[in-house]
This record gives sequence, structure tokens and C-alpha cells, in this order.
Amino acid sequence: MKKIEAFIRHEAFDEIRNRLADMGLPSMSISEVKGSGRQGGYTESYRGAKTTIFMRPKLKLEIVVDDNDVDRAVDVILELAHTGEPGDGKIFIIPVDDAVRVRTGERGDVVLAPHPEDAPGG
Amino acid sequence: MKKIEAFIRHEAFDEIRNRLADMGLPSMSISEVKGSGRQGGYTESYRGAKTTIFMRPKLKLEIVVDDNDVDRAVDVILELAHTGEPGDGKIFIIPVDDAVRVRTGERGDVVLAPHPEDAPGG
Amino acid sequence: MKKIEAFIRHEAFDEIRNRLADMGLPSMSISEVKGSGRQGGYTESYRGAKTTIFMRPKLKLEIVVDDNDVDRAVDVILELAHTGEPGDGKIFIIPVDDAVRVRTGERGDVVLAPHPEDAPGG
Amino acid sequence: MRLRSLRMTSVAAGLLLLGVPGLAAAAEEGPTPTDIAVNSMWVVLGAILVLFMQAGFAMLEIGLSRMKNAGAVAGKIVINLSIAILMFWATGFALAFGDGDGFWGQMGWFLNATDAAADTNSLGLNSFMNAIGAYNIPVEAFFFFQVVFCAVSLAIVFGTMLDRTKFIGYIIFAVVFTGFIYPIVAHWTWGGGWLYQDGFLDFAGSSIVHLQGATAALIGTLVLGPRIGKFRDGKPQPIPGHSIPLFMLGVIILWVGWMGFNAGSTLGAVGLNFADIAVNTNLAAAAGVIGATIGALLVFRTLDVSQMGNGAIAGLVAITAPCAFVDPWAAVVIGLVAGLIAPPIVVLLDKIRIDDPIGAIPVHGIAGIWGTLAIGLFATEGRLGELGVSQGLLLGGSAEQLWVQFYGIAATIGFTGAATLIVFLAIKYTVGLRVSEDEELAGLDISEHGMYGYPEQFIEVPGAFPEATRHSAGMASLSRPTTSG
Amino acid sequence: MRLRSLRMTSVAAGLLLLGVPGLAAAAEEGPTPTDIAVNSMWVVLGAILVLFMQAGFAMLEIGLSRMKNAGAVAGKIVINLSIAILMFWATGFALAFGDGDGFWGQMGWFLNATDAAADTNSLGLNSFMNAIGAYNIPVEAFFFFQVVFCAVSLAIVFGTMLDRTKFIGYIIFAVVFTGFIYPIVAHWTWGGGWLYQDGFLDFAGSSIVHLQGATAALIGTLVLGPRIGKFRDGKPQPIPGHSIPLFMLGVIILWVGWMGFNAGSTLGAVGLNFADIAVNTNLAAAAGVIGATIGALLVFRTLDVSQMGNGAIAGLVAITAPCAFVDPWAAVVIGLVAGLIAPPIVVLLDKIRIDDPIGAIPVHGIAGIWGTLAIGLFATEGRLGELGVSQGLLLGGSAEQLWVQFYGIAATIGFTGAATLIVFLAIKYTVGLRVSEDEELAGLDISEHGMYGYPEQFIEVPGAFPEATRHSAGMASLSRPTTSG
Amino acid sequence: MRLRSLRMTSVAAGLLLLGVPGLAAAAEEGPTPTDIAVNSMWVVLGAILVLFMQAGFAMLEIGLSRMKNAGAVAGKIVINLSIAILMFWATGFALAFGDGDGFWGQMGWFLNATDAAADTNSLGLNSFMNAIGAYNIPVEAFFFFQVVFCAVSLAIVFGTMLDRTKFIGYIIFAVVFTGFIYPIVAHWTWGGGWLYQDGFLDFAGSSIVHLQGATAALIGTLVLGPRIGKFRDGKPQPIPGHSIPLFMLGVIILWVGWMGFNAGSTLGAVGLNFADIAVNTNLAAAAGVIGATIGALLVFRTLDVSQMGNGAIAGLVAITAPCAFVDPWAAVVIGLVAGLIAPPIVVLLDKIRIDDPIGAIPVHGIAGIWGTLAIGLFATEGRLGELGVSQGLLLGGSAEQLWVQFYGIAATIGFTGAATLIVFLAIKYTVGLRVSEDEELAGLDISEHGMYGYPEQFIEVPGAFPEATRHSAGMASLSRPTTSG
Ligand SMILES: Nc1ncnc2c1ncn2[C@@H]1O[C@H](COP(=O)(O)OP(=O)(O)O)[C@@H](O)[C@H]1O
Ligand SMILES: Nc1ncnc2c1ncn2[C@@H]1O[C@H](COP(=O)(O)OP(=O)(O)O)[C@@H](O)[C@H]1O
Ligand SMILES: Nc1ncnc2c1ncn2[C@@H]1O[C@H](COP(=O)(O)OP(=O)(O)O)[C@@H](O)[C@H]1O
Repeated sequence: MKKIEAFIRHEAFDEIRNRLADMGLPSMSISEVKGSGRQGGYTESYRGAKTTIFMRPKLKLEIVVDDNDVDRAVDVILELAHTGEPGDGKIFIIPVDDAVRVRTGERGDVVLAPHPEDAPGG
Repeated sequence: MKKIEAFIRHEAFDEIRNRLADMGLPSMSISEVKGSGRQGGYTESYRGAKTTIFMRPKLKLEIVVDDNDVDRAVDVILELAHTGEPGDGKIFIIPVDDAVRVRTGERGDVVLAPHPEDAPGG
Repeated sequence: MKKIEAFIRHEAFDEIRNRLADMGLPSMSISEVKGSGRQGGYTESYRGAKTTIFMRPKLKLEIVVDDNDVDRAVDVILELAHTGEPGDGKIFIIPVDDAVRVRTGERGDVVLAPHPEDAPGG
Repeated sequence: MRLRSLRMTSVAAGLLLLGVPGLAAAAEEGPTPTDIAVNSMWVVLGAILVLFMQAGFAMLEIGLSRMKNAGAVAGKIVINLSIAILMFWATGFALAFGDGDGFWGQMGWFLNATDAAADTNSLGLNSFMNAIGAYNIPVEAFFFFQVVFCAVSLAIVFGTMLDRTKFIGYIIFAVVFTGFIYPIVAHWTWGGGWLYQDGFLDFAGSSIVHLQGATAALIGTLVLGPRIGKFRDGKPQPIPGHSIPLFMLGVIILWVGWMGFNAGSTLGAVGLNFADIAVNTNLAAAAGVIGATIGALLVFRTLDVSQMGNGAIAGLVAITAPCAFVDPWAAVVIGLVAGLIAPPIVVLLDKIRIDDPIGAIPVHGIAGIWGTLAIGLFATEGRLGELGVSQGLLLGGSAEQLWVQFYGIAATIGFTGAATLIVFLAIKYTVGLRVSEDEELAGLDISEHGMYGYPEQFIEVPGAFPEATRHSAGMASLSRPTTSG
Repeated sequence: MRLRSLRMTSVAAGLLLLGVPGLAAAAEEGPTPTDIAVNSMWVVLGAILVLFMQAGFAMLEIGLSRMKNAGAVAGKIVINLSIAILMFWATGFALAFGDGDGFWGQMGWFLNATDAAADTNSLGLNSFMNAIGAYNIPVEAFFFFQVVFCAVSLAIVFGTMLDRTKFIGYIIFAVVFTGFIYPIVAHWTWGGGWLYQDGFLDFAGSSIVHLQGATAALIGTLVLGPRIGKFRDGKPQPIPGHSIPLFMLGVIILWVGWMGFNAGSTLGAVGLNFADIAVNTNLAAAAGVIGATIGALLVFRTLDVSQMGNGAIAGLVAITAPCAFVDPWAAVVIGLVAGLIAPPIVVLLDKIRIDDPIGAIPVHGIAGIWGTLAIGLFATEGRLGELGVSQGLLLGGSAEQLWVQFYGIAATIGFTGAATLIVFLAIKYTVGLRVSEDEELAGLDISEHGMYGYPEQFIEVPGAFPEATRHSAGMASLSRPTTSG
Repeated sequence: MRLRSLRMTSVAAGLLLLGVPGLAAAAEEGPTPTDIAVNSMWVVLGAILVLFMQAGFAMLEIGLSRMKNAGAVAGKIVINLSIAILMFWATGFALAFGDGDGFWGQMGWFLNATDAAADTNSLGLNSFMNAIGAYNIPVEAFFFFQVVFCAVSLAIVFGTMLDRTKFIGYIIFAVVFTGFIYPIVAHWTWGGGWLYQDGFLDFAGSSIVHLQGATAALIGTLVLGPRIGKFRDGKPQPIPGHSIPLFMLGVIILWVGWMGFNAGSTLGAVGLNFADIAVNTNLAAAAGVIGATIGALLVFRTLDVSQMGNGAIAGLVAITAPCAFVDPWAAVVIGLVAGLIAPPIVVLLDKIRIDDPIGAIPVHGIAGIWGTLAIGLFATEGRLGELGVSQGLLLGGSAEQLWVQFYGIAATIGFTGAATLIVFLAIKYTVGLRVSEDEELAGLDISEHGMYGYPEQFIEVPGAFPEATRHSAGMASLSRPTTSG
């Protein structure tokens, strides 16, 4: 199993989530990060003092998937996060030794099996 | 050495931290994430417009431990984060190549050796 | 390729970023975490009720680099995050299987090649 | 229309004489310095309360904006207030209250009172005003009171346009609106213009201030279009304001300020029952809250806090025109209805894809119409005094007044709508009215002002960005605030 | 009890005549329109300042609530204010100030003044009030002033119940409290009821408004129980409010509003030294801050900012009853003591496991008792005027007044305590008074109102959840706001 | 200097008699109770508005502080206000307005009016004041008005010292400043002291209140040194305040409160044209916003929202001295210039490495100087009344008044600068004025008060920490608030 860590633009997230959910991969986590890469900094100005901020807000997406789901998940992100401008982000694939579902105590691939999105309130 | 990444409910954290500290594993990091899994979304409503929020607030717990501490740490989380309801979260085990303590420059297993909780102000 | 995850003091970050950028490694991500380690807790007090907070604010730095950049990046962090007091933080090295640049779809080491900092607005 | 030459203006209608004989006597001798002081104090304090409403609008509009635009809203509020004060001083006051004809006034630019009669108690500007002879206050007190009303009308417009309007574009609108459009409409009724001649009543400005602001807001949002992400696959999305606490602070400040707005509109204190007006105003506001709470529960099926606050504003707007003419029970009914209808109108606007972030259209527009009409329905004989108007239709009066009220509303909407449409379009096709998509996504704070309103905690909310904008580069192109480029 | 038929009420005690002969003369001829205007203006402006205190309570209570409940507090404040206004209009004013007996008034429902004498200067409601003949203000001014006092009392109650009270449950309490309980207690003293007959003095309501509110708050928190996580293994935990800045804004707004609360309680201006009262009020507030800062330093060993703010409120509450009767130095002592004792009482409440998030019990309750008693200790002859009351005990007077003050307090606590206990229990066993554990953990904003008060930045604090609730599913069961289910 | 024994003080200059004959007649008979009530009401309401400015300063200073210090600012504001009230009562009022000599007053400690003449309408404190015979208000009203001015001056000082000043150190400064320094300077002009004798004019305190506060602020920041991270390799860094919305709320509240500050400084209402002053004040504030917006655009090349807000304050400060003496067009010019020069001065201070987080030096200091001088430039004959002063230089008058204004400014800066320097240095070398580097980095909230001002969302901003401090251990040493150690 692998963990996909993608640093993307906020605005790309919604569509990615929907597509992944449609593919049976609604399980994921996101968090706020700030990052720098090829994308240049921008200037903040306050009472005449200016500074260049290199760290821009990005969204970090974490999805742990079964080995054979890695590629299709990465492809979705690649397709939907892409604008062609610097700042589109990067995706990293990290090995994962094991996964455990807290609710059931199950371990291993079964925890990562694709499943449909549950209805609200479920 | 391994990194345990657990996505849990906020309310479970305190007890987990205390138990782990008692076991000599007080070293850890947490952060705010939002996640989706089996737990369904919930509805937000504002001036009549409604939307389903699938990403719910979760706590991400990161603990890097020596290989032979992995199981007892995971067991603690499993026991204390468990309610049996969807949304209890997942635990992932990720391989770690090396660990360095910044204060001393030490590397390797010694950095992760269990130690007692230090008193406030230490 | 490796991911360097460093938990450091906020005040160390700026210099680390500048030094890494000078070395051709401006690409990185940061996020807010709270952590505990050797550093003791501190007391919060409100209307007479007191509690000890063990989780202190830290900055998490994530840098994915080519294998042969790991050491020099770690050295920079070690040097600049070090004060000698408990709470300086820890650095973990985690294996990474692959890296993808979203903008171009490139994969592998080329994605992590050192590059100069881009000018603001780039 | 019938000539009602001896009829007092709706403003003068504030003169709810308590019928104490001494007053008439005093009037013969001319007002005493004490009376002038008392009247001026009331008007100036009323004006201060209305000035304070700017803090209310600031908090309300900041609270209902996105976090990334909070600083920009703050900046727009303070510059709008400044423009309103300077423009109304330069041209607005003269157009509204100077001597002129039924359409506009034409004297008293820059508060120049050289045309004034020697009589220190005269307004010195408008022979009509002097003729009324009721304003025993210096012209500066009257000006102060009127200028803050103008600023309120402008503040309403901006709320509906937030999160996407260009700084420079709005500045231009503000200059034209406060210097020319608002004063002309105000002249028609409060300056003794044609609507006054026809007997139109609007005690403290449900139409003149609120409906006019809301009309401009409607035109503004139509010209601008909705915020990115507001409508998605045709469905309205919630784009919640970032701080309900600040929003509610704004609502309560507005409520407090409205005491000056309505009760201060007596334009004097001696012999006038302003307490009565304050009570009616409070009852309507309270009923508006209850109305909107129930309305939201019925229509949205939620206890929407933002609607509760908006309900208060709706009740206040609705009672603004009739506050001096109706009994307390009628104030309750007027407020309740204003609150009740706000939530369905929010749904309606969503349906027809009009994006109104602060709800100015239901609470200042529709409630303003309702309140103005309510005079024709609920006005009580005892409170109409010497106005010569018949009771409200529901109290057994004639429908005549209702008809006057109706076409007064139509004229306000028509003129303001046309004038602001021209201005907004002119801005759109010259300096531009809306920021670029990238700037809007990045937020106006950083893109127009170079710094976040909350520099230490800016966090974007995933989920608020529609597909349509996925291919934009977001902040990619922003290396410096656009204004400095 | 002793008959003191010619004694003025503590409200009328505001008539600190300056002893100018002209006043007596004027009184014979009846008040002039100018005097009526001046008096009404003072009372209406006082009422506006007290109305503004709602913004103070909103900010104070929002600031001291958890972030996840901030929007719910905002909603409760505005709906409570509305209920207070409507209920006090419907029944409260009649019960408090209508003609009736020593226990309650029975005329003037819905502000119906048809029972009024023809004299426009009379209150038109209560022959007792008319008999005093002192209120040269229209009944609406008097109503406005009284209704906002009632709303203040209600706002106090809610503070202690925040973070866990059900919307619908509190609504019902608000209706009963403002429509019936508060007015009856107010009648006893300010409406000429039995406590007035006995000579009880409470100038602006340390007991009537503040102690009463705090008593209801105490009962409320006892019926509700503490917030989840407040007590852990028997030890009190800090559950800090989420915004000290908003809290402090609330404190300063309350301080400002209190100028109207106390100085406005003269119920008139001509011949009355309201400036004196304003000075005493400020001195006590300032001393309260110093007292609480020192108290917190001694008891908590920290410079607790929330206690500094609470100290101001404690000083203000304590001076509310005696503000017109004591010298400045006594105001300082009264405020200082009120502030000093607040921190130890906070500790005491924690010890006996009473959860009072805003500190209403120390600062409105205990300080209210202290202030009411302080009249019996510090009242100065010169300021008691024609009240016929002896000096304070500490100034060489008798203990008689202290005893009257004491049982007045006891009656207030007893009646309010019993009445609110019945109401809260009735609510608890019917519609419910407290939200479910899941809803409380998820926060009232999302669970009761369907949207966070700060939608863009909601972050929960790890560490605030006790073991006891670990097995709850938190937000698991919340697919929609419970109110719409 | 020339003896101008019959010249009125600049305060008394508020007496812009409208020239109504009745007033003179009334004066002979002594003021009526009604006139006393009207005058007192105006002054007390003015004082309440000025008291409200504390909420403005709180929001402005909290908004411009770092998030980790927000609670500490809140605490300092409320304790400063308290100290100002108590010290001005104890010693300040006597020093400022008691009978004495040209340097200070020496009677009336603790508001003790036993020295007062029997005449209830006299101030009872200062024979000079009585001689003027103009203040038909009770001494308490006058005290209330003056004490809140003193508190404003103190609030200005703190703003520039925020984010790094020790609680206990500032307390001591506050005691000395409000009890001794401010009152002495106030005495020179408003208490009939030597500057008054020389004909110095400062209607509502551009110099006495604002310049004095700014001078102390300058000395304070010089003794303290800049915040950690403000200058880096010699270059000024932006350390933005954490909440522009709260900042702007503060600005608008200050603007509203200034209506009391300036218009209330007539110290009475009957026969005085306070509306005029209110209008001038608004025009200058509005022009200040426009000026600062343009200034920032020219100098910074950004639409800086914090400068827009500061522009309003600059305009208000500048018009404070001349508000009663100039025509509206001059008010606009005065405000515009005050706003325009603020941004370049901000740059200048950055260049010479003076750290002034709220901009007190440009907006209270430089604008205060400018406004005080402006009297000598723009004063109009018609408004100078019986003051016997010649027109402003720009209106064809002599430069004499400008010279008096100039050395009045110099005296204020000199005395305040020297006195506060001694106090700050004494504090620095005893209890300490600045917190430790670790405490500053951790933030004053947790290090001095044991709890964050925003406990649920504290996030530090990376990038604000310079190399110089990298080797400090930050919060390492903070196991408990330092005050409890
Ligand atoms: N080597 C890296 N390690 C960690 N995060 C990175 C790395 N490179 C890029 N990122 C993250 O991806 C975001 C976008 O990177 P981007 O500017 O698109 O880089 P590039 O264009 O070079 O691929 C950055 O803001 C950062 O958060
Ligand atoms: N495959 C995954 N990758 C990353 N995070 C996950 C994954 N699955 C679950 N999570 C995290 O765990 C949280 C809880 O998941 P949960 O709803 O309990 O899933 P399940 O019940 O299917 O185990 C999610 O909100 C998410 O933050
Ligand atoms: N084993 C660990 N797993 C995860 N995070 C850790 C671990 N140890 C330390 N940290 C992170 O590093 C921070 C600093 O640790 P520190 O107190 O310096 O530990 P030590 O002094 O023992 O190296 C912690 O606050 C935490 O965020």
C-alpha cells in the first residue's frame, strides 16, 4: 500500500474529491500547508514596509491506497490539478507498511478497499 | 523505526496522550486535518442554501517510534480511539529511515528511546 | 528520493529557508503542528483554574529531496534549528517511491532537481 | 396632483405637537436660546447615533464577507463615509435642500450660507425650509443630520457588491451617488420637491434612504454578476460570512443607531414626542427578529442566525417611514411582516441567480417598500396631526394615500435604478467595476491592498471553488498588489 | 411594616434637587414644554445607552464562549432582546408599573394608555406614579427606559447558561422571565409595591436587575449542570473563552452603557444632578478593575485579564443601587470591594462545582448584594434629600436601613429563585433545556443552527474533552441541524 | 508676554454666542435650572462619548497588535482607564483646575469641593474658573468631561509601546502620567495657567491631549527600543496587526467619540453653536482619510487600509485645536494635509528606526502640531468672537498668534518629553519596562497573563523572527506566567 501526498491548489480540490469518490476512493485527508517551489513569491506591504512571501497557501492531500489504485488516483490528481502555471504542485508516493481501521480493528488491504460514498448522516 | 500516522476524533486524543506518556512515549506531534472515510457528510445551511460537507475535522497524530514500540502504541490508539461508530479513523504505519535530534545531533534509535514525561518548565 | 520531516521552532524557519534556497532547494512545505517531546509543558491559567499544556506549537517542515541532497539539507536544519535547549525538535528521514510534477507530468528525480529561487511574480 | 401648499413635509411631520399652549406663545416670540439648544442637541445627538451606524455597517458587512476580503471591506467603509461627507458638503446638500425647483435644489454649495437671511434661526438655504419655520436649529445641525443619512444609503449599496468589486470603480460610484443621485431623490420629498407636493410621506427614509440604497445595490450586483462559486450547476451554494459575532455586533449597533435615525428625524425636541417613535422602532425591530426566525424556520427549516440579525434590520427599515404615524400594535405588525418575508425573498433571489451577500435587497429594499406602503395602511388619525392625510386603509381610511405612496416608491426605484445603471455601466466599460478572477480568488485584501485583513490566520476553505475556475492560476500572477503595478 | 406613605421611591430618589428656587415656582405652574423635552431627552438617551449594553453583553458572552458556539450566542442575544421588548410591552410593563396592589400591577397591557388621565404629562398608567408627580416625561419615554432594563436582566441569565442550552428551551424561559417574573420583582420597589412601602432603596437596580438576573442564572446552571469537561476528576478545568478582545470590547461597551443605566435613572434632568451619579459610577468601575486585578493576583497568582474586565462589571453592579446616595470616596470603596471579592468567589464556585462561564454570580449576584447593602453602610445625609432615610451605619447612622436592604435582597432571591426553578424544571421535563452530549461536543453553531459562527476557521482544541465523553460519537449523528430534523 | 487678562481661555472660547439678547438677560438673573440641565446634559453626554473612545482605542490597538499579545492589550486598556480615573480624581483634577499659580493648581484633591463658594453653579474649585462665570454646569459634569480626556491621552501612549511592554512597568507610568504630568500641562492652558495668559489656543486638545500623548509615546518607544524583528539588516519589516476589522471598528468608534471630544468642548449648549464644530470635525476626518489614501498611494504605492484608518485619526487630531475657529473649507484643508503627511512620516520613522506600531507619532503627534499651528493660519474673525485674537495668517492676519501657538507646542513637547523620559528611565532601571526576549517571542498573553487572548486559534507566523533571536529558546523557559513565579 502507498500513501499519495499531493500539494495542490485549493481550487482544484473539490473536483478531485468528487472524481475520486466516484472511483470508490472517497477516503482521504486534507490539511492546510504553505509551500514554495517554482512559483515565485508575492509582495506583502504594510505601512510602507514590504516583504516577499515565498510560502504560499497550498492544500495537502493525503490518500492511502492499495498498490493497484495508486496510478489511477495519481492520474486523477494530475489531470484535475493541472493548469500549466507554476504552482500547480507536486505529488509524492510514499510506501506504507500497514493500515488499521480503528472502528473494527481490521488491518491490511481490506482497510483500503474501494467503497461507495456514504450518504449524509451515515 | 516507524512512523505511526493516526487520523482520529479530537475527543480521543487526551487519553491517548496520557497513556502513551505513561508508557514512556510522550514524544509526538498533532495537527488539524479534515477527512472523509466511511463516515457520511453533514449538511451546512446558510440563508437557505445548503451544502453537504464531506470533509470533517479530524486530528492527525504522528508518532515516530522504534520498531518494537509500534504495536503497543497502535494498541493504545486502537483501544482509546474506538467508539464503534463510523468516523473512528484509521492508523497507518510508514517506514522511517532515520531520526535526528536537533538539540544534540544524535541519530538513530537513541533518539526514539522511551523516556519519562518531563515536568513543566523543564 | 527521501522526504525530510523536521519538527522545529518557528523562529528557526526563516534562516533555514533562505539557506536551503541558496543551495538550490527552495521547494518545500510547512505546516502548523503541536508537539511534545523532551520539552516540558507550560501552565495555562484562566479564572483560577490551571492546566498544563504539553503540546506546544511547532513548525513542521517537509522537503522531498534527491538521495544525495538529504545530508546537506539535514545539516542545514541541524545547524540553524539548534539552540541547545529542549524543544529544538527532531528530523525524520522517510523513503519516497516517486515524485510527480503536476504542471508538466514529469516523474522521478528530475522533479527534485535543485533549482534557483524564482523571482517574485514568476 | 392636488396642490397641498399648506401641508408640511413628511419630515416636518415629526412635529407631533403635544398641544401645550405655551408652545404657541413661545413660537410667536421666536424660539428661546434654550429651545434652540435643546432642539440642536437632539438633532446633533441623533446625527451622532446615525454616524455610529457606520460601525454597524462595517461590522455587518465585514462579518458577512469572506475572510480574505475582510480588510478590503474595512477600507471601503471608511473611504465611502469620507466621500459621502465631502460630496454631500460640496454638492449634495445644495441639491437636496437648497432653493430650486421641484426636481432639485440649486443653492448652498459647500454649505455656503451667504444666501441666508439674517435670522439666525433660519436654515439659510431653502426658502421652503424657512417657510416651514419649524426647524429651530442652526443649519449646521441640519446638515450634520442629513449628511449621515446619505452615508447610510451608500453603505447599503456596497454590502451587496462585496467580495468582488474593484476599489477604484466603487470610489467613482460613491462620488456620483452621494454627490448627485441620492440628493436629488432626497429633494423630491424632504427638500420640498414634487413628491412632497403630492403628499408622499416617508418620515425617516424607508424609501429615500433604504429603498434607494437597495435599488442601487440590485443594479450593482446585476452589473457585477454573482461571486465566483455562488451558483454551481445552477444551484445556489452557501458562501457564509466569516464571522457571525462581528455580524451580530453590527446588527445591534445598527439597532442602537436607528434610535437616532428615526427618533432624531423629528428634527427637534421641544413639543415633539420622540419617545413614541423610539418605542415603535424598537417594537418593529423585535418583531422583525421574531418574524425572520419563524420565516427561516418555515422556508429553510433551520434556525439561521444570519436571518435573525437580518430580521432586525428588516423590521427597522420597515418602521422607518411610518414610525411617527402608527400605533405600537401596528409597529409590531409592520416589523413582523418585514421579517417574515425576508427568508422567502432570499430564496427567490437565489432562484433567479441574484447574488446579494448581505441581504440588502430583502431587508432594505423589500422591507423599505413595505414600510413606505404601510403608512397608507396603518396611519392613525391622532398621529397624523396637521398633515391633512387620511387614516390608513386598514383603519377605515381611503386608498388615496396608498396610491401616493405607491408611485413615490416607483419614482424612487425608477430614477435610482436608471441613474445607477448608467453609472455602473460607465465604470464597467472604463476603469472596470470587478476585479479579475485571479484577484477575486486570491481575495481583495492581498490583491488590492497588499496585505491580508487577518495576516496571521488566513486560511482558505476548500469547497468554495467551482470547476469553472479550476484553470485559473489563482494567485500565480500576483506578485504585487495590482494598484502598485 | 412601617408605613412610609410620603416617602419617595428609590427611583424618585433621583430627584436630587439642586435647591434652585425657580424650580419650585415652575412646578407650581406645571412643567414647560422645554422642561418636558429636556427630561424626555435625558431619559430616552439613557435608554439608548442601556439598549447599547446589549452589544456589550453580546461581545462579553461571545468572547467567553467556545468558538464552536459563538454563532449560537449571537443568535440567542438578538432573540432574547426581541422577546424582552415584546413581552414587556405586552404584559411586563403593566405588571411592573400599572395600577394594582403591592404585589403586582394590573393595568396598561400592551402600553394601552386609555386609562390615562387627560394630563399629557402624567404617566397615564399608575396612580402611584402620578402621585409622585415627578416624572415630567411621556409614558413612552418611561416605557423605553424600563424595557431595556428588563432586557439587561435577561441577558445576564443567559451568560451563565451558554455553550450547552437548547435554543427552544431558552426561548420559553425568556418569555416567562421578561413577561412575568422580572416585572413583578420590579413592581415591588419601582412600581410602588410592598418593598417600596417598606423603604427599600435600589436606585438603578443592583438587586432588581442584576441580582435578579444572577439568581436566575444560578438556578439555570444548577438545573443544566456544568459544561462537558469543566470538572475532571473533581478538579475544575480552564475552558477559556475564545476571544478576550471581544470580551473586553463588551466590558467597555457595558461601562459606557452604564452611564445611561445609572445616571439615566434620575428619570429627568432639570434640577437633578446626574453628573454626580456618572462620576460615582466611573469611580466604582475603576476601583472594581483595580480590586479584581489585586484579588486575582492574590488568589490565582496571575494577572488574569478576564478578571480585570469582570472587576469593572462588579464595580458597576455594586454602585448601581447606591450611586445617588453616596460620596465619591464611598463609591471607590464599594467598587474596590466588589472587585476584590470576585476572584475568591470564582474559586468557591469552582470548589462547589457550579459552572458559571461568564462569572455572572460573582459580578452580578454577589456584587449586587454588596451594592444593595452598601446603601445601609455608606449613604450620606446630604444625598438622601427628602427620602427620610438615616445615614449609613458606617457614617454614624442606624442599622435600620441595612435591615430593610437585607430583607429586600432576600425577597428578591427567594421569589426569583423559586419562580425560575419552576420554569427551568418545567422546560427540562418537556421540551428540554440542554442539548445532547453529541450536539454539545459538536458545538451549538453547527448542531442547532446548521452553520458555524466562524465558518472559515473552526478549529477544535485538543485537550478540552474529558474521558467521560470519549465514547460519544461526536458529530457522527449530525447530518443536519437538529431543529430541522 | 502681553497681559491679556480679560481674554477667555481656549476652553471658554467654546462660547460662540449666537448673539441672542435673551442670553445676556438670563445671565444677569443667573442661569435657570433648565439651562443648567441642558448644559450639563451636553457636557455629560460629551463625556460619555469620550469615554466610549476607550473602546475605540482598545479595538485599534488590539487590531494592530500581534495575535499573541491581543489579550495583554485588552488588559492594559482597561487597567489604564481605571488608573486614569482614580488618579485624576485623587490629584489630577486639583493640579489641572484647582486654584493655584500659573504652573499648577493646588486645591480640590479628591474632588473635594469644600473650598467651593456657596453658589451651586460655580465650579467650586478654581477662582479663575468662577471668574469666567461661563460654566453653568456642576463641578461633577466638568470633572467627568476632563477625566475622560486624561484617559485618552494615556491610551495614546500605550499604543506605541505595545507587544513588548511589561505590565507592572506600564502601570507605574500610568499612575505618574495621569496623576501629575498630564494635569500640569492641562493647567497651563485650560486651567488658566501661563500659556493661557499668553493667549495660546487649543480648543479641544490637539496639543494638550494628543501631542502630549504622542510625545510620551515617542519617549516610550525610544526607551523600549523596537519590537523584535521590526528592523532586519537595517531594513524595516512589516509586522502587520492581526485584525484590520477590529482596527477599523476602533477607528469608527473613535470618530464617533470625537463628536463628544470636540463638540462637547463648548462645555455647554445654550447659546453655543456646537453643531458647527461637529461639522468641521467630520469634514476634517473625511479629508484625512482621502489625504492618507492618496499619501499612501504616492509614497507606498499601495492602497493601505491601515493608513486609511489612520488618516481619519490624523484629520480628527488636527481639527481638534481649531475646530471652533475655522470655516468648513479650512477644516477640509487641515484634515487633508494631516492625512497626506502621515504616510511619509511613517517612512521617515522607519528610516530612523523608531518603531511605532499604531502610528501615534504621525497621527497624534505631527497632526497635533499641525492642528495647533493651523489656528494661527486659518482662524476666521467671525468665529474668534470675543477672544481678541487676530485672524489667521493665511486670511490676512498677523503672525503673532502663530508664534504663541508655536511656543505652546514647544513647551508641551519639552515638559512632557523631559518628565516622561525621567519616569520611563526610572522604571527601566527598577522594575523594568520591557519583557524578556523569550517572553516577547512567546507573546505577552501567555507570558504575562497565563492565557492566550485567542486560546483556540493561536498560530504563529513564520517569517517574523529575525536571525538575531534564533538562539533564544522562545517559550522554553516559560513554565508559568512570570507574574506568578
Ligand atoms: N520538494 C518538495 N518538497 C515538499 N513540498 C514541495 C516540494 N516541491 C513542491 N512542493 C509543494 O508543492 C507546491 C507547489 O510547487 P510548485 O511551485 O508547483 O513547484 P514546481 O512548479 O517546481 O513543481 C509548493 O508550494 C510546495 O507546497
Ligand atoms: N485512505 C485514507 N487515506 C487518508 N486518510 C484516511 C483514509 N481513510 C480514512 N482516512 C482518515 O480517517 C478519518 C476517519 O475515517 P473513517 O470515516 O473512520 O473511515 P472508516 O470508517 O472507513 O475507517 C477520515 O476522516 C480521514 O481523515
Ligand atoms: N517521536 C516523535 N514523533 C513525532 N514527533 C516528534 C517526536 N519527537 C519529537 N517530535 C516533535 O518534535 C518536537 C520537539 O521535540 P523536542 O522537545 O525537541 O524533543 P527532544 O528534545 O526529545 O528531541 C515535539 O514538540 C514534536 O512536535
